[in-house]
Amino acid sequence: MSLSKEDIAKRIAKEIKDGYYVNLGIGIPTLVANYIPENINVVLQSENGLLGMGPFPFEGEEDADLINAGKQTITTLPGSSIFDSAMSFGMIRAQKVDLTILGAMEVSENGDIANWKIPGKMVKGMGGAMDLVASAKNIIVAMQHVNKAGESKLLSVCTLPLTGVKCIKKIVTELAVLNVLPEGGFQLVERAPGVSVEFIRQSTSGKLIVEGEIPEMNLEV
Amino acid sequence: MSLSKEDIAKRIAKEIKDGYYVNLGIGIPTLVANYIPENINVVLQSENGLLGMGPFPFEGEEDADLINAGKQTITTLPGSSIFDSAMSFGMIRAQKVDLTILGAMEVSENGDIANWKIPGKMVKGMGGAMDLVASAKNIIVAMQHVNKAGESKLLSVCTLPLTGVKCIKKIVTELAVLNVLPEGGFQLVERAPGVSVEFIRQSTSGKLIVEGEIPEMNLEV
Amino acid sequence: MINKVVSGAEEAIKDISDGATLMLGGFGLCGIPENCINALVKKAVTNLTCISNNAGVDDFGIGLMLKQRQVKKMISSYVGENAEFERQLLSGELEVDLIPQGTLATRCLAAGYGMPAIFTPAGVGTEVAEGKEIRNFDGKDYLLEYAFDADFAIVKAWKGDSAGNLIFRSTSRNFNPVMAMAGKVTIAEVEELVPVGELDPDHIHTPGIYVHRIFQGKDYEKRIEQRTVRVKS
Amino acid sequence: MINKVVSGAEEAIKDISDGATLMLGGFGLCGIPENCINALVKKAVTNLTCISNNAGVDDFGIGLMLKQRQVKKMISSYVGENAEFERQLLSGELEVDLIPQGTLATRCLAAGYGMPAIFTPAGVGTEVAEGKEIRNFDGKDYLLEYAFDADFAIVKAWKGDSAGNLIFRSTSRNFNPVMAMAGKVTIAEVEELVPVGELDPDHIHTPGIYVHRIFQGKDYEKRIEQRTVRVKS
Repeated sequence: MSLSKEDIAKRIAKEIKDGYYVNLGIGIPTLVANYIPENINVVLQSENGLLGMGPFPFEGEEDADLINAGKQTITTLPGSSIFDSAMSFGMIRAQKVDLTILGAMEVSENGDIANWKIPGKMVKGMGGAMDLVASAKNIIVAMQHVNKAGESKLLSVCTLPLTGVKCIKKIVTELAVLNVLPEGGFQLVERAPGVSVEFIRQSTSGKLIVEGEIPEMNLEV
Repeated sequence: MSLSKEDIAKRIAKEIKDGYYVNLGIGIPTLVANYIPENINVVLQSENGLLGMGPFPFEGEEDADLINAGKQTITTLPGSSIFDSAMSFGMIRAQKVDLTILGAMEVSENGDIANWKIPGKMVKGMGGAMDLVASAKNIIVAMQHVNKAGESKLLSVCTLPLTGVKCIKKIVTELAVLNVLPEGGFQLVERAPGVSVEFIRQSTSGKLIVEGEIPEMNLEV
Repeated sequence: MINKVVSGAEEAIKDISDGATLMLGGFGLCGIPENCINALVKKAVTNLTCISNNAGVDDFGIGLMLKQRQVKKMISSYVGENAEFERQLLSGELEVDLIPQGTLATRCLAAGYGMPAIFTPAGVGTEVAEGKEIRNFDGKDYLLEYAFDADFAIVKAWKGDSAGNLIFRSTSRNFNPVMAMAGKVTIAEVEELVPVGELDPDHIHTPGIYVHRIFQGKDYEKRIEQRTVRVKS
Repeated sequence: MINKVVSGAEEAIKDISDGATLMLGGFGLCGIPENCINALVKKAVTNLTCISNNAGVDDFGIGLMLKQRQVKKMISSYVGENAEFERQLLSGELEVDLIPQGTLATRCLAAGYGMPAIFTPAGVGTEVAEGKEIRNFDGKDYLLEYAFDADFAIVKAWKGDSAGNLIFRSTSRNFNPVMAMAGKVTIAEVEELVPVGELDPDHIHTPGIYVHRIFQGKDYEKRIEQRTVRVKS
């Protein structure tokens, strides 16, 4: 049984360690915030200039001056800080952010990522994604294993214009958790409950590496 | 009669225009602040991170956290702002400071300046001088025309290690006001009261350009 | 102190003419210079190059200038929420230069700090790198990106004083301070203009030396783009 | 929030060992990390490379470390007020790299902002430029200067919270925020350590992400180097 978006977020949340500064992209990554264990201290960075992002405001308490990088109204937590866009990307470029979680249209077996442009379609822009993937020391991609046409999004080589090269370390999809190996290849680490290795193999266009028994994911928090 | 240090400062103060941001070096330049006309608005920048430097504090009101680039206790004026050293030199480099006034050991007729190092003597360092002369759009040097050995400090070519090249526009000494021409040469603009052109010529080792009648300085504020 | 106060948006933008390059602060609709944008719309100046992280929405922000076809070129990182923008882009009426958000911010910083160019890894190996100089430092590739050269920077602050000192509120800070440093002429509109001496020098985000004109804005709408809330439990 | 609090200077510097490269904040004796310097003197760690705008005076600040011959190399812009420093320099016991003050600050900024190198005109045509790459942009020459690579940055702030957020007071800010961003490990001592939530997020100069250890300092002397006053008239 493939994972829901919430389950993907839940599984990714397990990768977050105590003391991490984390940047969450738009979409599934945003959901990850809901599943960070309460017993660890994690600070969320929003690249429009905020450390210590809190939950959405209560109705009626929205502040137009306080938004996240997805332009959503949010809140700050005690200990948060505000800064300008140059410092925000300065700290990203200097690798002060421990983990970046973002979505993707395609990932290749050498860790390239494409997530900003589809030729022939309206291009909205890369926002901060190119800065994040070029600098982050640890990037996890949250995405669907196959697109709506049933084609694998884990490829030998990306077909779409790239966002960054050789930067993705880990991928969590509705079917599996995979490491992108430094020497190339998607190493299957965990299966979604009830999903077979064979099914993952069929859904993966790039080089899939399967060694030994592949456990099912544990989604317990 | 050659000018006192105070008179040199008084003459330089006349170069400061309404709306100027000004950086004053150590020594005679510091004295310039005392003679800025009261009817113009001028903001003093101190490169350790202050705009809107005020006078020395009253006795007993010194604040160890509030000093200028000469490490002297000072005060702020209403409207002043504090910033870090990177921004301070950022605004200097971006030519937001309208006028820099500093001392010199030597100036050459093409506008080179030497003011930080005497080979064989203890070298204290250039501080912010190299940044200031490399970036300022308008630099006035305040200095003695001849050194203690009686040698001219206005030379064809500097003999001391340089602080900056082709950057000095104007020099005010105890004897004269001189422009450094873009094509090279010290153009005599004004004489100190009672000082002859001939005496200035004898005291100037570099190319002196004298055209027409040279008026005496007016030191009235 | 030097007095930078002008009467309002119209006076502040009076010498912005056709073909000018403008920086406009804000992230989405947060912290945008509403008064100046409205004045630019009224002035109907055209052929503008606008450097701004986003392009507003159809009926607010830079979108108002787009609707009037005042913009020749946008330099932005993300231009998503604007149907008229899309129409002009697809029809070739509008030129768009999409650049990484951090590159956008750092090219402003470079201008404000007098650095002619900076190095960033953002875009290496992508089409953003095409035609650009690549340089390797310590085994990592970086692109050489140039400082922006904008005729005017137009920013919105929360508080400001007559000397041009600015304080921003919360995440409406975003690109405003770096653009304020980067314009040849910088225009600041503020929600509250105070006399000199009222702002704590330690709290000032943009020193007045970077600001050429300041005025108290009015009728701020401060529209919210994505109103997200949670329910009190 | 992540808790960065350590018990005091000794714990904060416990892993600084012989041969380390340190950044030390302050301008003259203003805003120097007094507690950490005293702890480094007590720990008697040697062979240090110190990046600091100045080198203290004979009996205060970095001068205390010089007196004990703990410093192998100073990277500074001005080292004027220190007789022992002069003796060690002239005798060849101490290596000194004098660099322009703005270059010093900007090489810190580069490290904190992940930029491997920056361009500055400071020093072009002087001995500072010897052996350095010169590049012309728009008719003006600039030197390529590299980001600093320091093992530790040690800074002094006025207030800080347990998450490592820092606020500086008046001109004691100086190099402290840029160095705080630039250390692989950043240690901050503060005059007042407060719980998270007490500092206004808009007033924070150094976000806690840049700070690894923070502690409340004690017995600050805050010595004045040049006491200049005027007489009440």
